[in-house]
Amino acid sequence: MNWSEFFAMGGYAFYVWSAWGLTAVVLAYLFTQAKLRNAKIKAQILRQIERESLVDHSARATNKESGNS
Amino acid sequence: MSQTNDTPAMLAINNLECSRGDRTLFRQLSYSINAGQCLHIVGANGSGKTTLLRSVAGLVYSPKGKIQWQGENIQSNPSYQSTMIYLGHSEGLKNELTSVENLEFYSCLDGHSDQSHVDGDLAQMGILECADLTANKLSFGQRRRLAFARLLHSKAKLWILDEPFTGIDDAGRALIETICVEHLDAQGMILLTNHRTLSQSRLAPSLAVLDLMDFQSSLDHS
Amino acid sequence: MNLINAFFSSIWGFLNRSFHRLGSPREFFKISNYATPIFGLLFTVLTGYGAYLGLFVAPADYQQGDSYRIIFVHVPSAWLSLFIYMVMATASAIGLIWRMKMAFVVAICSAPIGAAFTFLALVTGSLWGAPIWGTWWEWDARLTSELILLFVYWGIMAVYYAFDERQTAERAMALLAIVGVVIVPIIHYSVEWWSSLHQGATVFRDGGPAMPASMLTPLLLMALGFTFFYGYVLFLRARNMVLDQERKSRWVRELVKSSRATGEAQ
Amino acid sequence: MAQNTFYLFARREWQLLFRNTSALVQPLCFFIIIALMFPLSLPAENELLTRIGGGVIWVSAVLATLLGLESMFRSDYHDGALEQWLISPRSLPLAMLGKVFAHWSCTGLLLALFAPLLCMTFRIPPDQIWVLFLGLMLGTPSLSLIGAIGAALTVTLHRGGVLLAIIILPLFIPILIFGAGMVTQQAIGGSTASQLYALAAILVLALTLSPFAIAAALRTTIN
Repeated sequence: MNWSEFFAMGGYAFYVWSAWGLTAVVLAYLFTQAKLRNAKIKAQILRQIERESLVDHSARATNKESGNS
Repeated sequence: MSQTNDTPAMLAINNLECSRGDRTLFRQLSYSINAGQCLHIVGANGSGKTTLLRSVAGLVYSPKGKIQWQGENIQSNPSYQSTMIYLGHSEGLKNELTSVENLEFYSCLDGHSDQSHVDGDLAQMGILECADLTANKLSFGQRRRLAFARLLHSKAKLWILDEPFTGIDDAGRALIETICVEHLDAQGMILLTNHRTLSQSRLAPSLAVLDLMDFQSSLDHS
Repeated sequence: MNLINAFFSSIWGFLNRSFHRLGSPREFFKISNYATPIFGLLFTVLTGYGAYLGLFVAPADYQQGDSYRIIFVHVPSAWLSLFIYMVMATASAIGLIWRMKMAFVVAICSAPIGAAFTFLALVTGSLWGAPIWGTWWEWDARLTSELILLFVYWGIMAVYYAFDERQTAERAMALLAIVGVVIVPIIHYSVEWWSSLHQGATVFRDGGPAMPASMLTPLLLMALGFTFFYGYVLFLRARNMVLDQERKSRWVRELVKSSRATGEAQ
Repeated sequence: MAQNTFYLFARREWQLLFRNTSALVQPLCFFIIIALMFPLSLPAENELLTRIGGGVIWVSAVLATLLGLESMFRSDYHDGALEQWLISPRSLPLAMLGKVFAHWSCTGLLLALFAPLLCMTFRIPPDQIWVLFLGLMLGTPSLSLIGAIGAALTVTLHRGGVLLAIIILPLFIPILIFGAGMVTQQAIGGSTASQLYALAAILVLALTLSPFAIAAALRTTIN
């Protein structure tokens, strides 16, 4: 089983490997795009949670001052 | 409104929730209306008044909550649709058709077999002189009167009117008030929105007020 | 006798309950926690083995030599482009009839995957035909109907992104998918008739003469592997959409906080 | 019972269309202009035009129908008439069938009647003209019916025209293939029966299914 003959694909190397290569690329693209989007959404939600907790702190801080001033 | 619980209320809304996009307009709105009653819906701009009217008319579907007419859900319910008329901001009048043709089409749509009453309705609404004018030549007030002319002859029990009194002169306002009062006396029902309070108007005796703000208080910590 | 219908009613009860449980986004998310890795595993195993068989073990075709090996990529993509459309149309029908939010999510998440596989089927088809036809594009019946199917997918996605209010967008897209499911077969047959009018049936049919087992098994393995890949990416995209839509609800926030705490890239 | 729904909506649509005849003639002018652009763009005085004449006429008819579809529901949506239909007790599918029939009679029918005249300029032999006319008579109603589904879906979008073309043109392809195919089949002397049956089958399918799809599309987008 020698590799050079295998890769030659009986002279059709360009067609076979570009077909298989493109399939791999498209499948990889579908997979990574979904994963990246997952990370992006989670980051957004986390930032939103932090922003809201920030707002709660400042709100509690202001009415603490107004409470005892 | 204490509702006599032997016969089901004519129109019953129970814990309806409407939202625009992902903003909840109101929640757990329950109310029932009986014959001869006029419900005035009050609320700030954008508080969901029109959305409430449109969901009672069946144009807007809201997954949470039920609206029932004589015990049956109003979704795709022909008997409800034939006893209800909804007049929104845009009255549904075609600019290319004359007032008479517009009115004839709607009386056919409502199921009347003969259209001889059309001229009488136009006269009663005081716009007989523009019977053959096409709708785009009418003023805003005249268009509202033309839209109201459809109500005169209709057998519909429930009228749903969105801001009926805006942009109408005093004579027109008095005319519409008399029509509504006659409708209420004939055990009809009206659901309307209006900026000014109606407590001094002739509708006062059978008037009930529903403030959307009561159903928005529980919103902030959604 | 009542034993039998008790048996059937319990099955129907179970189906009903799980059908409605799947309807709620949160339940879907819990179930997909287990289903996603399984689909991913099945995809890698089946496709890996199928690819190995297809590329290394299967003998060269006596007529087309090694160029026929593109079949192991072209046929699964072509099959999936139609299969995904059918799944999308059924999900849309379920969504419209029972007003199930998750069904719409499944439908709209499958559309881009379906379009990707249709594009794949198109390009690998033309790559496969090129050495035989001598040109890159041949108005062959299957390639043309794949091309039209790609336009139908684009149309469906375009409708979804045209509306700004989510509920209307979902229902409009679902309706177009269902209208499409009636017309796509008609498109297929009209193109089939049209291409047979122009030139005789193309030299190679899908399977060609009865395919020997050594060629058929890798083909089936690859097709199954690709279908599981579709399931895997569909789950991923659906989970993203559920997180995005339920962003305000409490269970999403707990989940995000816990997943950050444990740091596992779920 | 008052007038039946089909006739009520058809009569109203005719009233509206004949009220501003300029809108009535637009699809026809568009059809003629497109069809006449082909001879101008091809080398004159050769039989190429005769061979592709059928296809040219059919493509122009499809594009002209598409243009006519744009205005089918838009004015009713903006002045609130559409809402009144949705909540009226009348059956919406039948009403839409009446409306699309009236709309077709002022666009598709005119195209079909006018097409033979255009074929003269393309010097298409009379037997092919007859086959083309038959195909158009059977095909244009399906084009209007299926196109109306797209028009109903995109009625609320302010730039719906482009989207309408994208989602509807792929669905017009079978009708185009069978219609234009009839002319080429006739040209080579073959029998055009099978295409005629196909077009008739598509028409029956469109007549029975698309009114419900139009009604569902309107209920989906109007809320």
